[in-house]
Amino acid sequence: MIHARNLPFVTTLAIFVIAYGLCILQFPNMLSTRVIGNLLTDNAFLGIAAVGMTFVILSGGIDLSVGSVIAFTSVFVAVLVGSFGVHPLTAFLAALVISTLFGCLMGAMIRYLMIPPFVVTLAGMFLARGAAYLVSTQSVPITHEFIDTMLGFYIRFPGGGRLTLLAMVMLIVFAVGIIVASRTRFGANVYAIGGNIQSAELMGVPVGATTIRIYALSGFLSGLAGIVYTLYTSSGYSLATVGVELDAIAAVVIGGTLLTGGVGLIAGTFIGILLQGLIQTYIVFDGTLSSWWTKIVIGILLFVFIVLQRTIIWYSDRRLAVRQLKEV
Amino acid sequence: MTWFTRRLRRLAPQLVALAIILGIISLIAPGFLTISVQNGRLYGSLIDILVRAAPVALLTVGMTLVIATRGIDLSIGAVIAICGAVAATLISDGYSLPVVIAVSLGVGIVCGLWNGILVAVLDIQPIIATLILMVAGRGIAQLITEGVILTFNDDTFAALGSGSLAGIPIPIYLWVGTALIIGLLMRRTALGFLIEATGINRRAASLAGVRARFLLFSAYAISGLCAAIAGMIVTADIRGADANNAGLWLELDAILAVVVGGTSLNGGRFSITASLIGALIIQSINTGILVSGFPPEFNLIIKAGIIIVVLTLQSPAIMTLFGFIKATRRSGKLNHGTKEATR
Amino acid sequence: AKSLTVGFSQIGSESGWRAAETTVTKQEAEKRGVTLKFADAQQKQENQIKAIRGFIAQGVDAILIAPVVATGWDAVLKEAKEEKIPVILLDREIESPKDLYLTAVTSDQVFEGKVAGEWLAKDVGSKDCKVVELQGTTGSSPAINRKKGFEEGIKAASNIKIVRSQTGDFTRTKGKEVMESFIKAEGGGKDICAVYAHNDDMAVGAIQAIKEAGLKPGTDIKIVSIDAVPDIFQAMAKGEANATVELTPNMAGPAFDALEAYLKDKKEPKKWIQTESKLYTQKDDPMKVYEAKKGLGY
Amino acid sequence: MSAPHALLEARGIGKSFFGISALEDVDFTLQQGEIHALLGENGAGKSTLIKILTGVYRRDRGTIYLEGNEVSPDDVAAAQALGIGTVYQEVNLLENLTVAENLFLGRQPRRFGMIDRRTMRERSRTLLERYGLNIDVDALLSSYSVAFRQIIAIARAVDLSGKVLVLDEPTASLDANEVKGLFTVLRQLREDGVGIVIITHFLDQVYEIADRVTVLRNGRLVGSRAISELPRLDLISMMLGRELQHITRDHQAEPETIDDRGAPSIQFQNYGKKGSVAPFDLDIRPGEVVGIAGLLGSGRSETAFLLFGIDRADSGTATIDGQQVSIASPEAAIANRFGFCPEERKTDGIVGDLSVADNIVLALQAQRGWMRPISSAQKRELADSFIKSLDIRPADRERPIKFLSGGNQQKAILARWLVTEPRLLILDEPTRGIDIGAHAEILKMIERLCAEGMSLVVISSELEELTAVAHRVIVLSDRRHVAELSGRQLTTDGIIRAIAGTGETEAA
Ligand SMILES: Nc1ncnc2c1ncn2[C@@H]1O[C@H](COP(=O)(O)OP(=O)(O)OP(=O)(O)O)[C@@H](O)[C@H]1O
Ligand SMILES: Nc1ncnc2c1ncn2[C@@H]1O[C@H](COP(=O)(O)OP(=O)(O)OP(=O)(O)O)[C@@H](O)[C@H]1O
Ligand SMILES: [Mg+2]
Ligand SMILES: [Mg+2]
Repeated sequence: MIHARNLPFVTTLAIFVIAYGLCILQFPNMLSTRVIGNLLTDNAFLGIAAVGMTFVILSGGIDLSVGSVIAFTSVFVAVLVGSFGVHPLTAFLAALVISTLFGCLMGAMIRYLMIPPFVVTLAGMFLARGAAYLVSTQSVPITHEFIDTMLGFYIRFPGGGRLTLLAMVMLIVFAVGIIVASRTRFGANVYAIGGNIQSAELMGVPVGATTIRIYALSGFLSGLAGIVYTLYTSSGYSLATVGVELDAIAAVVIGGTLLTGGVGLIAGTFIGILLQGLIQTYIVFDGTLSSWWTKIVIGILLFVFIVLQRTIIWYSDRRLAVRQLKEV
Repeated sequence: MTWFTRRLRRLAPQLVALAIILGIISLIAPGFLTISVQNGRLYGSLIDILVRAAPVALLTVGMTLVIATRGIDLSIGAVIAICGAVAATLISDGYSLPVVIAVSLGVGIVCGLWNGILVAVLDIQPIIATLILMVAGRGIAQLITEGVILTFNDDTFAALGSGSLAGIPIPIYLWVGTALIIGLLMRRTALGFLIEATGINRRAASLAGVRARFLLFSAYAISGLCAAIAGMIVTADIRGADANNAGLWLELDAILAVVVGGTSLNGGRFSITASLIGALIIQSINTGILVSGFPPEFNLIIKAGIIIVVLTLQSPAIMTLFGFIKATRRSGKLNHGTKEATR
Repeated sequence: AKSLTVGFSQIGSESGWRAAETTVTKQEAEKRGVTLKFADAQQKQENQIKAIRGFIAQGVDAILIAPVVATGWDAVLKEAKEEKIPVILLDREIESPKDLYLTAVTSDQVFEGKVAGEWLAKDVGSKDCKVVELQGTTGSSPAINRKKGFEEGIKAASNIKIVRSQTGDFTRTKGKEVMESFIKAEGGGKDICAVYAHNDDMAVGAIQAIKEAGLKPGTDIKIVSIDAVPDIFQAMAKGEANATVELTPNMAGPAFDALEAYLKDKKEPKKWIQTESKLYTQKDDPMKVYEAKKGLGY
Repeated sequence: MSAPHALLEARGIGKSFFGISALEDVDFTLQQGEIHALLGENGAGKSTLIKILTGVYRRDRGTIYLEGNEVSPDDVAAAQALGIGTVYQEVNLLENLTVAENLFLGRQPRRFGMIDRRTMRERSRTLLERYGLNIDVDALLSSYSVAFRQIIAIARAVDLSGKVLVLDEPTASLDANEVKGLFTVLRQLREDGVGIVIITHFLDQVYEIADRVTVLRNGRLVGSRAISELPRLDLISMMLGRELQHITRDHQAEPETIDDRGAPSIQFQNYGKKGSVAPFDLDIRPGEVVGIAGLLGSGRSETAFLLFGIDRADSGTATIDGQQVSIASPEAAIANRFGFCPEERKTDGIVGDLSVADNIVLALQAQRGWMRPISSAQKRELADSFIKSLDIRPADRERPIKFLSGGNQQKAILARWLVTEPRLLILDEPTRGIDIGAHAEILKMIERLCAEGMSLVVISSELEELTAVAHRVIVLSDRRHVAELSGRQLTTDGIIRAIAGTGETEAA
């Protein structure tokens, strides 16, 4: 029997499979391994950021700084490697440390100054973007043989598709994320805080430490997403990834996680990411939509998915309830 | 008198922050505080702030109500674009001003009601519900203008953005007037009280017979209405509808303004006046950056820095500390009677 | 022969000029019987990369890209090359090895700025001139290059000085707002001799701000900008703007020409097809230009 | 067997909120192997004291010793580490987690650093079996009623309290059987040497289980006595600072009076909802008090939800004064002059951030519509009069209601409905968490309201309370109305027999 808690996830998965099927009916080319490989590689940085976002949202918070932190990391790494000749690994490490500390700081403000996360991270969003401008306003290319090696590493599927290193990093992050959320005390504490912060505190959950860790994790993953983005584009650009946080939030919510916190699955976010990627791929394959119809169609599809999801969940909830009663 | 002191106390942190920010800017940019009359119209950076604050201030009014219901409205930037596009299209098609205004306002309200349906009836979480219109709305606006900046030549409509009446720019009348009307509507009727109750505990309010859905609808509709007025001002100001850029990311400024104004994002007690002061703070920062002459690379970091400082000083943690000090002092005063408190 | 299918990855629709480029590209494709697959990237490089990958997966015959930034294209272009799909860049160049694309059809953004600067230097002669600059979006390549070009253009004239420079995000609203504050900051605008705007939209905004401050744009304060969108010609006709440097929206025409030649007899085109950066002033019968440009979807 | 040190000792505890003192110079001593009742009126400071002892609030003054060593737990986790387990008054568990996750939050069994779900599940089952609870521990907590949750919370606290167990009104939602089960567990723990602090407003339970009582009044210590040397009346006057007049309805004396009240004015016929409550008939006469009794989960609250339009009935009709009406929403119910005090005060009752006065006038304002606001003068007057008549403390109408003690919140919600002058008031567990003084007040008020012609439906787990106030009691079992008792039948025993009787027939 499907557990009530997994219902949103199963629903989203079903919607995704059906939607993909419909796409293939219209464009048989979309079944190729190439499209699947692209789906994973192109959304790798978004996926990684979305894992962090899922933890934040599960705890009842939100992190608007994600896009800016990605941009900052990419510029920072690009300038270190491109202009100062630092080894990429060192630059990655430095970037991760900075983004993690940045997350820590936001977590501490949220916890100890009691400013709502929406606002703290909104200020963080301005700050990180502003810091990126200070590092460089121009786009900075990177060429380094180490990076070329990394990019050259991929597994080829039959049919021309490839599983790149970036996609692998994302899959690993998702796997680890799933385990952390469902199998560690930290994960349980995240759900607890998201369920009800007062109750969690009264049950002995270390709310302060957990909050800081959650935002540090999101900062870390944003940094990692930034690194992946840097590799993806072999450059850093301070205007990049504007509004990516909204894409991440949408993916998390489409994946069945409640913005009020406490309910949701990391795996759902994965499907959410794939669904969004699918929409974009479909629009590219269609190739007839004007700039404005693109926006409208994305909006409509978002709406349809969410309403579909709600309806299915509402309907099955009712059936579940009736069945339980009969059993009693 | 006690009412007045209570109000003042509620608004004090915002007023102080505004004063300090204006003070600092005037140190960097001399002449910032001077106001003169030119061409029969008040003129000066302070006036600029009041005029330029119009869109954010209007959005802030609606956003305050939406946030009071424990929601959030990300779509208002896009609604600005839609209503601006509608107004520009109608004006260039030669419709009369009242028709243009009425239709634009109507479109804004419809947008708000759409959000209201998603939130109140379909029970979609506000951020996501309004994200849908945020994404699609800009597309709709571009659909109306077909991607171009739709310009028009109608001086009466343009006056909504750049005209003045009795020496005072018209946008100031519009936002102050709207805020006054909506503020009175909230506080002279029971709407404000019921919205607060719904925002704090929707279930308990419903069980007490409060019609939560109606209230959610009205909050989002008012938000759409305010965005429509802002959209007309923005369009009239540049004599053209720029569907792609009008109101872009303005919703974030509006949210910041509400929070700087001290209304909790968790819904409940709200103050439109405080939010408006918040909007003025945000706009002062923006204008201050422009007149200060720093290179544009620094814009965001300055803005972020100031906002973080303001938020930190106003944060519940620091305010409790403040409040605690005040409370002990007040209890000391109580022994001497209340004379001093009213002074 | 079977008709060509070409994928076009456009940046977005952030300005009138961009919309015109899209319209013209679609018109050019239709004229030649080319099936155009259009993808709007909403200002995001990652979306452009996704679109290009999508085009490759669909097996298009060629790809047009209007790149949002100069860097970061190597990997995806290599993929296209492996699939033997020719790529043509529109309107901006990129920092990738030249063998990864067929050709680039662009204007020279630095040169545009330079033309504007040189015009101003000539126009003011030896008089002292304080210029205020309305920059494009911070960090965008036209903003950087047009700034650089303008500075080169006025380098020789020591009497011309940029006194204030702030971003107007390429939009009218911000152009107007920033200009208002420039006027306040520079003695009510009387000290300002000219405005240099990185695009026409900001210039139009600035013109309104100047008028509202009780000054005459075009006379009290000179206006020079770049793009040559229809609205600036209206202003020029009224004497409210002085000069604009054209950035043609027809990048696709030359691109399709080169592509067809290449596909027919493998003739490699030049690596850079430069479009003209024509200077228009009030003498060039602005109303006529306006009428000609009106229908292009600006 | 007196140990050299008391198990837990607090000296000179003081605490004030926003300059208003909640506790002043309170001493409290808990011995090993002792069940210690902490008593006092609503707002006396009981919950505050235990929150200080367990690290939720920071005290302003005073010292705490555990086994003779000074301790100062900074948060609940620290207190738990010291071996102090607590169930707070507002049952604090997480609805979004499963029962097992709730039981083991923060102390999950682990294997290789990962949570060991299977062990957790098994241990949860054994843990709950002790309380006779045989439920699906993998189901979300939200699918269980308050009573179940309370037991789960207790099980959790008992399991993690090595030395001290603190229970703040643990029996408020429990029925007699479960209370008995709980007490067995507590006695067992006492044998094992655990010190137990229990807060309750049920004096019977105090006499049944406690060894010692400590009484607080208005934030001050009144005294601490062994229960064996403290007669009931003395205890009551310690708590109230005065004597209590008791009331009980004498059923034998007035069997006819109800019928005198004339024809039923509110009738529900064949009223029910699939999956919620089986169709039932219910007639209510003016001035009548109808009690509803039943075991936990028997559908009492659900019946109330139906009557008040929170759940929509899918069969049957409602008739008022001969007119058929539709009660499809709370608004419709209120329009028909119904009122409803819900059982779950925190989520369904109070609007936390609003003041007491605002909470009191909320339903009236909703009823009048948004266009006719209640003036602030009128609000002040209404609030003050009810604060006075219900003795809500502190008597500060501007204080946010969330800062009131549980019992006082309950009174404010009651006031909310009384201002609307309803013709039918539905009370779901009206006296839960209310002190004995207020309890008597509320019962008296119920009397008075009926005398004025208002009808009441009272749901209560306290059978004495039902027999005391109700003219007629409906007994529910398995979501079905199975019996109706009135007149001479209306005794606690009668109700118990009715509940049990149907249980037997079901089993047969
Ligand atoms: N967080 C708080 N903020 C402000 N005042 C509070 C807070 N918690 C409790 N109080 C006040 O402290 C006093 C004692 O409250 P407490 O909850 O300890 O009472 P109690 O004895 O547990 O009552 P009850 O039997 O109703 O639960 C009350 O006057 C209450 O209003
Ligand atoms: N045996 C059971 N297993 C699981 N859930 C149950 C069981 N019994 C009851 N419940 C749940 O508990 C809730 C109790 O229903 P209801 O509130 O009507 O009971 P009640 O008689 O009012 O008892 P209470 O005193 O707890 O309010 C229902 O929502 C039901 O789903
Ligand atoms: Mg208590
Ligand atoms: Mg119940």
